[in-house]
Amino acid sequence: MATTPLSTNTHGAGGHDDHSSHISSTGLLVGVLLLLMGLMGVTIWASFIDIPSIGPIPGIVMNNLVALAIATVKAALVIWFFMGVRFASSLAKIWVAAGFLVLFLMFGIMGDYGTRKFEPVQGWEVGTPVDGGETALPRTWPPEGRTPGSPAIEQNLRPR
Amino acid sequence: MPFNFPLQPPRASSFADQHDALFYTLCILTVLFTAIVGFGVIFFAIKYKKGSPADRSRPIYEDLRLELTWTIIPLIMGLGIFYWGASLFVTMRVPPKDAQEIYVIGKQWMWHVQHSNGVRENNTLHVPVGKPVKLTMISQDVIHAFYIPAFRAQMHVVPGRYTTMWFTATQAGKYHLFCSMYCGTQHSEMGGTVVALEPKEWAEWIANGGQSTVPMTLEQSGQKLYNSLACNNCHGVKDTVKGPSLMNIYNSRRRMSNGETVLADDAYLRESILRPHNRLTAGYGQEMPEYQGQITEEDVIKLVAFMKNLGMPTTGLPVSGTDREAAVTAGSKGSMSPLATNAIQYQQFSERQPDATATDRKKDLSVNAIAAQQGGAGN
Amino acid sequence: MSAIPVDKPVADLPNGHPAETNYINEFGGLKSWLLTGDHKRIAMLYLISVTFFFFLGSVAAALIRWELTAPAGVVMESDTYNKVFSSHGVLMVFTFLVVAIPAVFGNFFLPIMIGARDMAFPRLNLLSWYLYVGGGILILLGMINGGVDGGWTFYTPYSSMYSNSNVTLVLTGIFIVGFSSITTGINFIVTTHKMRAPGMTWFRLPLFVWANYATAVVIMLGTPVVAITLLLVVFERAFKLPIFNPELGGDPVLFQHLFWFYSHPAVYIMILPAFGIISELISNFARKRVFGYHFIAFSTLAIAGLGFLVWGHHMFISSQSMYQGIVFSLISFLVAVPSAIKVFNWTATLYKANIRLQSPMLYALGFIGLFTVGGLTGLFLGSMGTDVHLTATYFVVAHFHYVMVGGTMSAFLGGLHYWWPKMTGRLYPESIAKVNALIVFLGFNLTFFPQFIVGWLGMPRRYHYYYLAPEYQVYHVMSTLGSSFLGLGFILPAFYLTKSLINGRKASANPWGAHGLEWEIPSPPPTTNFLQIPIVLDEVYDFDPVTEYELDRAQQALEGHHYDGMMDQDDESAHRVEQGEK
Amino acid sequence: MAAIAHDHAHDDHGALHHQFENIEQQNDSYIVGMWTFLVTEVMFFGALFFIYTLYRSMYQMDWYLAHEELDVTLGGINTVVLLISSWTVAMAVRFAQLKNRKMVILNLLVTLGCAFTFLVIKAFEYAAKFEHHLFPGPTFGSVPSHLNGANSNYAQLFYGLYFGMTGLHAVHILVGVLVISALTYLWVRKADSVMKDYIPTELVGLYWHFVDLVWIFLFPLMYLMPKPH
Repeated sequence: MATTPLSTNTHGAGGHDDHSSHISSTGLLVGVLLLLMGLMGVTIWASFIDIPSIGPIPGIVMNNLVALAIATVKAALVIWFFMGVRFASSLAKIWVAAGFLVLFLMFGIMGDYGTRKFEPVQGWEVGTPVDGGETALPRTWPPEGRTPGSPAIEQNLRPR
Repeated sequence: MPFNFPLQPPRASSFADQHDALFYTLCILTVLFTAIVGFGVIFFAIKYKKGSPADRSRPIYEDLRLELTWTIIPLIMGLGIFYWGASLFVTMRVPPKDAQEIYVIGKQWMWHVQHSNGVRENNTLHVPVGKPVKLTMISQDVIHAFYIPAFRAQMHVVPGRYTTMWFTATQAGKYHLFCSMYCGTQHSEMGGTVVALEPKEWAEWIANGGQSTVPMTLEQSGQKLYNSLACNNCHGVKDTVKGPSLMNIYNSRRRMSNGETVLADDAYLRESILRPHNRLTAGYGQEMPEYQGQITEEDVIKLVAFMKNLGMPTTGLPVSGTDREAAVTAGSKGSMSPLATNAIQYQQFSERQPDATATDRKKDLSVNAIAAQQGGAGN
Repeated sequence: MSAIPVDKPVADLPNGHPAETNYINEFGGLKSWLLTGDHKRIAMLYLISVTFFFFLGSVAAALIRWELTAPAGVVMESDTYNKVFSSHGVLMVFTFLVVAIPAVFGNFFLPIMIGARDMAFPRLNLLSWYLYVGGGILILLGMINGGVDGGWTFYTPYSSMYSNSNVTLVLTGIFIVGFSSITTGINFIVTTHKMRAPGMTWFRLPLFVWANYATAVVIMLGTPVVAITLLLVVFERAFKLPIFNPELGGDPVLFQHLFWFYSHPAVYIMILPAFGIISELISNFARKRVFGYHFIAFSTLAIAGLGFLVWGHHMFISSQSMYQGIVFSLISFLVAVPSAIKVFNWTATLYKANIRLQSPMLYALGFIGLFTVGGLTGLFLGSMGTDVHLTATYFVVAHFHYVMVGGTMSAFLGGLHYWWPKMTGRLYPESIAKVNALIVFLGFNLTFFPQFIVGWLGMPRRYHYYYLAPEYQVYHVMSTLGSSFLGLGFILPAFYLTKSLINGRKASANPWGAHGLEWEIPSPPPTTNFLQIPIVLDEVYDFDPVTEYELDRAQQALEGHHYDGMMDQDDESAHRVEQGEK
Repeated sequence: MAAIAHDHAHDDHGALHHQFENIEQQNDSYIVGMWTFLVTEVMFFGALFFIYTLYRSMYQMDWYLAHEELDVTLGGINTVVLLISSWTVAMAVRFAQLKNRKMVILNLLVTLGCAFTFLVIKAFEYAAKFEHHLFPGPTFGSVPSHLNGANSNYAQLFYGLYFGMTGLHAVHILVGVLVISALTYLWVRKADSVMKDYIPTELVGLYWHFVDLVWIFLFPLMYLMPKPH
C-alpha cells in the first residue's frame, strides 16, 4: 500500500467554488430591484387587460400564462442575483433545478383531472364536459349575464 | 365450526376467468422467480461455504451481458403483464350500453341499493345472472369502497361525484359484499350479500321487491317527493317567471345564462337540484334554494328518475315492458322463491343491524347462523 | 487493487488513540448524552428510541393478531380495534420504518464509512433527534388521550371531517417527525457531498452510503409534500379551513394524490437503506466484491427517481382517471426492474465466493428470499386488472409486510448484529443469534403467507369482525400462531444483545474480518472517529476469494478445526494468526 | 485503506468546527445545506400551489369574484415592501463580504422594518376579512355583499387556501424576523461568528430571499386574477 504524504485542502472529491471572492456591485443590485419593481407593475397592468385568444389558447389562459411568466422571471432574477446562484457551486445549481423539476412532477397530478373528461362514464364534477369533446373547463360566463335583476352584484365588480 | 381451507374465491362474473388467468400467470411467475433466486442462494451458500474446496479462480465482478439479461427479461415480462392487466382494467371500466342500471349509496355504515323500479335493499344486492349490471355509486359521507370478491369487482364510492362499476354475474348464488375502504367504527360490518339470481327468479324477485307489498317505482317515489318539496310550484308544465318547465328536460340541450349549452344528463340534473346556482338556465336568477345537505342522495336519485320521465311517452324503465309485465304477473301469484325469502330475512336483519351495537350482535344467535349460512354459500 | 487484506487490529494502527477511550466512555453523565453532537451518540439515542416505538407498535400488532383469531372478535370493541390498528400503522411507519435504518445505522456509519469526523451539522443532527422524540411524544399523547383512527393513511374526508378521535394531535406529531427526517436528510446529503475523505471517490463509496444518499434525496423532495398535506388536514380540523371538503367542492381524491406523492417514495425511504445494509452484508460475508457494484449503485438512484412517478398505483380504483392509471401502471413495472437487478446481483455475488454463514449473513440471505416474494407480489398490485380485486385486501397487507418486515426489518436486524460489536464493543452469543435468524424467517412466513391467501379470497384489510365471512378464520389463526414466533424472534435479540452489554466479551476492531473504514478504527470508535483523516487508496469491498480461501485453509490447519462462528475471544488468536500468515 | 497522518488546521480559524478540515469545506457545506433546506421549502409550498392551481382551474369564475374582495393596493404595497427588504438583505450580505459592519446593521434594520410593515399590513387585511365573515367556518359568507356574487362554497375554498398560504407565508416571515433580529444582535455585539465570515449573513439572506420568492408568486395568484373572458 502506497502511502503518500498529503498536504491539506484536498479534502472531498467535490470541487470548491470560492464564494468569498464574488461580491455583487451595488449598481447591479439596485438595477435588479428596479427591474423587479417594474415587472410587478407590468403584472398588475396585465391582469387588468383582457388578452385576446391566440390560436387554440383561450384569452383567459393567456392572461394566466403571462402572469406566471412574469412571476417566473422575477423569481429567476431573485434566485440568480440576490441569492447568488450564479456564484454558487454547481451542486447548489443542481439542487435548485432538482427542486423545481420534482415540483413539476407533482403537477403531473393534473394528468388525472385533465383526462377525467375522457372517461367512458363521467362522474359528476364542475368541469363535466358538454357537447362531446368540448369541456366546460374553464367555466367561463360573463358575470353580467349571471343574475339579471340583481344590480348589487354588478356594482361590486371591479370597474375595468 | 370445522376449519375448511378455501383456496380461491368463487368465480361468478364474466371478469373472473380473465382475472384469474392473469392472477395465476403471475403466481407461476412468482414461484418461478422465487425458486430461481432461492435455489441460487441456497446452492451457492452450500457450494461456496467457507472452507469448501470449490473452484474460486477467476471470479467475476461485473458482466454487462448478464446485467442486460436480467434487466431486459424482467422488463419485457413486466411490459407484457402491464399490457394484459391494463387491457383487462379498461374492460372493467367501460360498461356496455345496454347495462341495467342500479344505484348504490354508501353511508356510515350501510349500503343502500335502489333498483330502477324503486325496489330498495340495504346491505344486499340482487342481480340477474347473464345480464350486465352497471352500478352508479355515490357516498353520503366518507369514502367507501364497494367490493364483491366473487365478481372481482371493486370501486371506491366517493362523496361528491358518481363512480361506476359494472359486471355480469355468471353463476347464481350468494356472495360476499364488503366495504373495503376504512370508514369508521363499523367499517367491518358494512357489508352483506350479493345474490345472483337466474333471470326468471330475478324477475320474480324484482317484481315483489323481495317483499309482500309492491313498492313504488323510483319514478313514483320521485313524483311524491317532487310534490312534497313543492317543486311543482315553480317548475310547471310551462316556463314561468319563477322557473323553467322541466317537461322533456332529460337529455335535452339547455341554454345557460352564460351562453353555453349543457346536456341535461343525470349529472346535470343532480347538480341543478343540489347546487342550482352553479349553472343557471338562461333568463333565470338565483331564486331556487340550494338543496345541498337538505335532501339525501337517495332522494336525488328518485327526483332525477322522475324528471327523466317527465313528459316522456314511455316509462323508460330498464326492464322491458313485457318482462316487467311478466314479472308483475309472476309476483301476483304470491309465490316466492326460497332465495327471495332468504333475501328478505337477510334484509330484515340488515335493517336491524345498523342500530345494534357490536356486542349485541355477537349475542344475537341469528347473526352467526346467517353468517354461517353465508359462509357456506360463499363457497 | 491490493490483493492483501489490510484490516489490522486497531492497536497497530497509528491512530494513537488510547484503546480504552471511546465515544461511550470519553464523557460521562446523562447531560453529555442529551447535549451531544456526536453522530455516534445520536445514533445510539435513536437506537433506543426507535426500539421503544417499535416495541409499542409490536404490542399493537400482537393485539390485532389476537383479536383476529375469532370472526366476531375476542376482547375489543370495534372502536378500540380501529384505534389499535391505526396506532400500529402510524407507529411502525412514521416512527420506526422511515427512521430506523437511516437514523441509527446511517447516522452511525455514514460519516465513518466516508472517512469523516462527524456529520456536517452535528447540532442539526441532535435537533433531528429531539424533533423525532417530540413528535413521537405528541403521537403517543394523541394515542393515549383518546386514540386515533383512520389508519396510517388518514384519507379525507374521514380524517378531516368524520373521525372523532385525536387525529389533530397525531398528525401534528407526524408533521414534526417529518421535519426530523428532513434535517437528517439534509445532513446526509451535505455530508456525502462535502465530507468524503481524500481518495473516497463516488465509486469507492460503500453501497450503504449510496443507499442512504438516495434515501436522503427522496426524503428531501418528498417529505415536505406530505408534511403540508397533513398540516392542511390539521388546519381543516382545527380552523375549518376547507381544502379537501367535498361538500364545498373540494376533492377528497386530491388528498390521496398528495399523500401518495410522498408516501410511495416513502416506501423507498424505508427499503433503500435496507438494500444498502444487504449489499454490505452479502459482500462482507461472501468475502467477495459485490457483483455489479455500478449497477447496484445506479439502480438505487433509478429507484429513487422513478419512485416519484408511480404514486398513482395506490389509486387505481379511487376514481382517478383510468388514463392516468395506465401511465402509473406502466411506470410501476419499470420501477420493478431496478429492484430485480439488485436481487440478481446479490445472488450472483455468492458465485465463487467464500461464504460465512454467520448470523448477519443469515438475515441477509433471508432478506433476499422474502424481498423477492414481496417484490413479485407487487406485480399483482401494479397490474391494474388484478389490482381491482386485490387492492385494499389482506393481499396488500401481506405484500407490504413482506417488503417492510421481511425486507426492512430483516435488514435492520442483520445490520444490528453486524455492527453491534462496532457500536458497543461487545460480542454477542453467535449460536443463539443464528437460531434467532431462523425463528424470524420461519415465524415471518407463517405469519404473512396465509394473509396472501386470505386476501386473495377477498378479506378486506382493516376489518375487525369477519363474521360475514367466517371461512377466513383458519388463515387468521395460522397467522396469529406465526406472529407469536415472530414476536419471540424480536424479543430474543433484545435480551441477548442487552446481556452482551453487561458480560459480553470485548470485540476486536474487526471481528468479522470485514472491509470498510468502520472496521479500521477501534470498537467502539473514539469520539472523533479518526485522529487523522484517512486517505483512501483501494477499492471498495476489496476481497479476493482465492486468497481468502487460502487464509481459511491455513487457519484451519493451525486450529485443527473448522470454525464457522463469530470470531470471538478464542478465534481472535486465529485472526492474528491469519494476519501473521501474510 | 489506510489511515495516514496529515495536518489539519484545527485551531487556525476560530469559527472552524471540529468535523471540518478547512474553512472552505465548512462554508461550502453550509451553503449547500441551506440550499437543500430551501428545496424542501419549495416542495412544501409547491404542494399548496398545486392545490391552488387545481381548484382555480375548476372554479375560475367564483374564485375571480371572490378574489375581488382582496385589496390590490395593500397587496401591491406589501410586494414593494418585500422586494425592498430582499434588496436590503442582498446589500447586507454585500457589506458583510466587505466587512462594513455599520452598513450591515443598517441594512438589516431596514429589512426588519420592512418585515414589520408587511406583517402590520397583513394584519389589517386579515382583520377586514374576519370582520366581513370571510374566514372559513359556519358563518362564512353571512355578509353576502362581500362575496361579490361568488358561490359561497367555492369562495370558502378560495379563502381556505388564501388563509392557508398567506398564513404559512406569514409564519415564515415571523421566523425570518426572529432570525434577522438574532443576526443583527450578533453584528451589534461584534460577535466573531458573524464578523469573521460572511456566511451566517449569507445563510439568513438566502432564507429571506426565499420568503420573498414565495410572495412573488402569491401576489399575482391571490390578488391579480384576470377576469375570465
